[in-house]
Amino acid sequence: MSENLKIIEIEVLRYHPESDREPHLEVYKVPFTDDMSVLQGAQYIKDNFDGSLTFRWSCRMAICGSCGMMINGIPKLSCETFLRDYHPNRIRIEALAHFPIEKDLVVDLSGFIEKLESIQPYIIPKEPRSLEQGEYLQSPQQFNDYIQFTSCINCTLCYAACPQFGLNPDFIGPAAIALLHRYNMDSRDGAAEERMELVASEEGVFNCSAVGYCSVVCPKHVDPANAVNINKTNAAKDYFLRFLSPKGGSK
Amino acid sequence: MKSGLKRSNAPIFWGLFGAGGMFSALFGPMLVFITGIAVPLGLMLPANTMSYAKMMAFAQNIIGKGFILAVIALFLWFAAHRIFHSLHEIGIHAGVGAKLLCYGSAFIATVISAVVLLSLGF
Amino acid sequence: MEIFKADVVIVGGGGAGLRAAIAVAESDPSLKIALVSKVYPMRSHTVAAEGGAAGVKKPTDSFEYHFHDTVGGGDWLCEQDVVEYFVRQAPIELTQLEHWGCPWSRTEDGHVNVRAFGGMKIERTWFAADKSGFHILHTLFQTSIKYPSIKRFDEHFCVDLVEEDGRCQGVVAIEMSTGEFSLIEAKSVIIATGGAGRVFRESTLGGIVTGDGMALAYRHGVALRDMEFVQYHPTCMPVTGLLFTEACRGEGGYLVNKDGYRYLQDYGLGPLQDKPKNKYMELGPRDRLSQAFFFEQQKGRTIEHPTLGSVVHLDLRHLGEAYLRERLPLIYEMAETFMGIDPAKEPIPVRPGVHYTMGGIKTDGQCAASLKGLYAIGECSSVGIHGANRLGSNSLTELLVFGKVAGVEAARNAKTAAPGNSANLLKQAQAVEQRVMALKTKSSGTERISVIRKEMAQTMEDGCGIYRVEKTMQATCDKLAELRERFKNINIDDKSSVWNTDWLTAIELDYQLDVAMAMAHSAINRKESRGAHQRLDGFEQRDDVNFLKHSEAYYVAGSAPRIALGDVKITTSQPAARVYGAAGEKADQERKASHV
Amino acid sequence: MSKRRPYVRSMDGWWKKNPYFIEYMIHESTALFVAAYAFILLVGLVRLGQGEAAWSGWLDALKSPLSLTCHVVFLVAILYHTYTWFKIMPITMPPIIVGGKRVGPEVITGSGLLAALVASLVLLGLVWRLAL
Ligand SMILES: Cc1cc2nc3c(=O)[nH]c(=O)nc-3n(C[C@H](O)[C@H](O)[C@H](O)COP(=O)(O)OP(=O)(O)OC[C@H]3O[C@@H](n4cnc5c(N)ncnc54)[C@H](O)[C@@H]3O)c2cc1C
Ligand code: SF4
Ligand code: F3S
Ligand code: FES
Repeated sequence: MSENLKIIEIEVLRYHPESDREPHLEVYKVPFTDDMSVLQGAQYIKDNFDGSLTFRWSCRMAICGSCGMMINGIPKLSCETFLRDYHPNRIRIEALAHFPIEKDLVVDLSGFIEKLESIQPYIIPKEPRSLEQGEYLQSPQQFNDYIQFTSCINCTLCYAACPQFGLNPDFIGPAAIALLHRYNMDSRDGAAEERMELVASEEGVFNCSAVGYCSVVCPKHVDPANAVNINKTNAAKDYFLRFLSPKGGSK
Repeated sequence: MKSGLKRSNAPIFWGLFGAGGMFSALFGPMLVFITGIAVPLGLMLPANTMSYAKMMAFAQNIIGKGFILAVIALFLWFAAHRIFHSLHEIGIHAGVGAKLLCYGSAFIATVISAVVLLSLGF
Repeated sequence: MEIFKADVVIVGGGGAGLRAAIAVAESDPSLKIALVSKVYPMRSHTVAAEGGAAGVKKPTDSFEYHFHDTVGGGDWLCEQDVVEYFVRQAPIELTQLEHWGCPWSRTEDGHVNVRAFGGMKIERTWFAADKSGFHILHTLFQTSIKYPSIKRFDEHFCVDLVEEDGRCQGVVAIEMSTGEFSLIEAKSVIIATGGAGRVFRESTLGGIVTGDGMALAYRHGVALRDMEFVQYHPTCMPVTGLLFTEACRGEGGYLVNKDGYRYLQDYGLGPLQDKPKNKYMELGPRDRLSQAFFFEQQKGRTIEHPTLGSVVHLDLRHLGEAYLRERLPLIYEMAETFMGIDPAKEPIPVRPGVHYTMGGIKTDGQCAASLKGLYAIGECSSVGIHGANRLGSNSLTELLVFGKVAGVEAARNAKTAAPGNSANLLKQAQAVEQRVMALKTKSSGTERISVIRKEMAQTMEDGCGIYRVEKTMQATCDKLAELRERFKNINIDDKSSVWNTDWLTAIELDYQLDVAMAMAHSAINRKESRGAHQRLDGFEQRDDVNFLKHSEAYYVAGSAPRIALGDVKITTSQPAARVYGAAGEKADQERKASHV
Repeated sequence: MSKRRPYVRSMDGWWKKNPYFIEYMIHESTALFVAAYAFILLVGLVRLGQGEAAWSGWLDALKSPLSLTCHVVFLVAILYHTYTWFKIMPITMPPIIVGGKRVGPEVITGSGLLAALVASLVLLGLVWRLAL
């Protein structure tokens, strides 16, 4: 560690439901080194100034998806955002937008989790296979069809980025639809039709107006906007096919 | 899977929106240039480009009818859909009213265009 | 207090806990399962595992090879019958995961691919790029959603077990969003709370890896086994301790000192190899590589970095950007974002960091602990496959193989065992609530949690590092005793109920101190060098006469743990010299010759 | 009794809070100009149906400075619509694989813009031919 520590001002949106009527900002002066992340800045505050500052974190390596915050108004993973990039200006951290604030930087994710659960995020085999038969084979192309959509870490930055979710919390939203698409595109899965009911529902893809910011903020290059919009086309096809053939399209 | 999901009827509007968006992106600028700038100013194009005779001929031709209807109706369906969404986005939740106003106008315009085009004969 | 009646409760939603939950659900859909986790399951630290999971795959490989690699890698402190079962089940479980959708990396012809890993004779590490743990965890979590009998208690913090007539009958947990307590009754309790490496300084481990489950079982009289064996991973990011996976070396990375010299050839891992060769050079086992770093540092041959301290270089440049982006995308990004280094152009500074706790809650081969109805799996457990040193990629497989075993066993037990007396259990739970609440409401001392935590980490690093001597280990034991006292005088800034992480951190610290004591006392008691436990004070050799034994630490309230020695199960592999590189190959041939 | 009291923030003025959203609103608002233009054409069509005099009146109105100004504005706005429409296109389309590699977003946007250029020239050419 170098001797001459620099100081950065961190402005934190604080909210304690038991004592605050509404959120308010507080400023802390935090000494930092160039390798310190915004998360470490928050930890510094908790360790040294106020143990009641509340936020989620774990892995510190941008993979567990816990530490998302609004950093100067942009949803980011605080563990891979560095204080040095903001110094000497003040940095403001707030709970992820569009979610209810539970306390300080912690938001209520229960709605998001319900959405994840609702999309049937598991393989419903097209052809059953026993363990003795070994693995399913997947060509490089079949693999490429879905692999991008498997890399979502459920950080919900895309929800904090999507105004349509902010306006309508029932919207299934980018990450959950990306995961749904991941299973639909997997050659081992055969349940795309079952999942269509949700895709095409009022909570489904047509809430999206192609703002596209979800994909801009996604730290894992999942491109959820793409998943959502491809499924609009799929849902529209399904909608019209319904009229053409009794079998085509779901219910 | 949640039960009691209601199927969205957005595909109809979304389809028209998409078609109109694409149509206006491809042809919009040039159309504006021709009808709103070049012809009135007599730039580039022959002076009689939009004369009554030529336009009647165009509007009586089946392809011409189709093109005119597509331009007016699709442009309006596209715009109606976006405007309706934008109203919602800036916090005007007029709900059914806004919906009726936006899509209703597009619908009426479509009907008027169709009626006029039909009345012009073939 | 909320009361929930389950048949099986699982504490921990990492790879091990989720696999167990699915196993219970599949073995009997009528059983009610409660899955308790202090973070949303997909945030569990399994998510951070990069390299992959071991299981025999190639036709040139065999269960015997995997067995010998594991037992030798563990310096013969493994339960060999358990290892035998483990290696046979490994490929089945990994295939099962494929059927559930895990995107294992594949060969051109569509089969699952395997890569080389340290201490493994044949390539047998199944991998999903360098996000293997991430994909395993998300696959398991998503698959678990299919089973309606699994009721999750996400962001619920488990604070104690309840027992009756010598049987474990449930757990007490705090709902983090409200601060309220619940009692979850169950006939079988599975602990799957992961490792305890956070008792050390910044390491490869996430903030949640605090040894909670170990401490819970320990306080209920269950032994913590082999706690002195703490794995240092040789290639960690300096300061933060973040991991650069062993796969970096499996894919062909070099380790070089300040002279650009591949120093591992001086430590019994040579001769030099150009291409990665199993069990040679960079593909030696982790303990050996971390130890080599220590000696390089002693000899002044490490690179002294102004801000990062002593480091060596992990050189990936010769692999080329395209290959690195395909095989090690996460590593590439991490080097770029966290260190501002382009690994295709510059070598990466690395040093050893704490990575894995080999020891844990002692169980038999069926994952049952000594307390009836209690099971333990995953990194918090010691089922006996890692011995004195875990081989990389064995532990992800362990989660699956023993997660399933524990699930099946817990289900079986739940169907036969009688439920506890609810009134009695509630009384216990209320006592737990009072005790845990008092920690918060009565706290008004002068000690800061963060200060005690830092001192604990520092003393563990000093006394229980890569090399150990009696004097510093004793100092660590004394320091931990002092911290235990000082802990009584902590202050918790936050006295509120909703999402009180200040309070939860204090509870974790309490657990950590217990676990740290078990580690330090087990270490000082082991007067030999074996695997990850290396001494420099006259006990440099392995001593099979006195110490081919497991250490077992027993909790003693208010004082140091009692350390006992337990037998090691040997079936077919007699302890031999643990050699790698050319010497290892020679030993292998001799062993084969003596078998025919 | 739970002490939770989740705080829901207002969405008011969300679109002013981030340059990305401001741009989004601007490109969404091009729809107003498309609508206005289509409305003018609709009036023209109705006038056409009413006979030659009505039609000429409409044509004359197009020559007014107000109309010309409006059309210049429409032109700019609709050009911007064209640009953003194709800019968004990559996220709305399934991946296109050519020669084993995924076609990049710039290529898709570029092709779209090229298509618009071609369409415009073809339209101009056709109008020219019809007018002769
Ligand atoms: C960076 C890194 C890379 C690794 N790479 C590899 C590799 O390539 N191959 C390999 O085989 N192994 C690897 N490992 C090791 C392996 O990943 C871990 O040993 C394994 O994932 C542990 O899994 P687990 O299920 O036991 O625990 P975890 O995944 O840590 O899960 C613990 C769970 O317990 C819960 N929990 C803990 N305490 C409580 C409490 N008090 N109340 C309620 N819930 C609680 C947590 O919420 C969490 O859900 C790696 C480890 C690290 C750190
Ligand atoms: S899609 Fe991207 S931004 Fe959204 S949750 Fe997943 S990783 Fe995060
Ligand atoms: S930001 Fe939202 S509106 Fe659609 S493209 Fe992304 S989901
Ligand atoms: S702490 Fe895990 S993603 Fe940031």
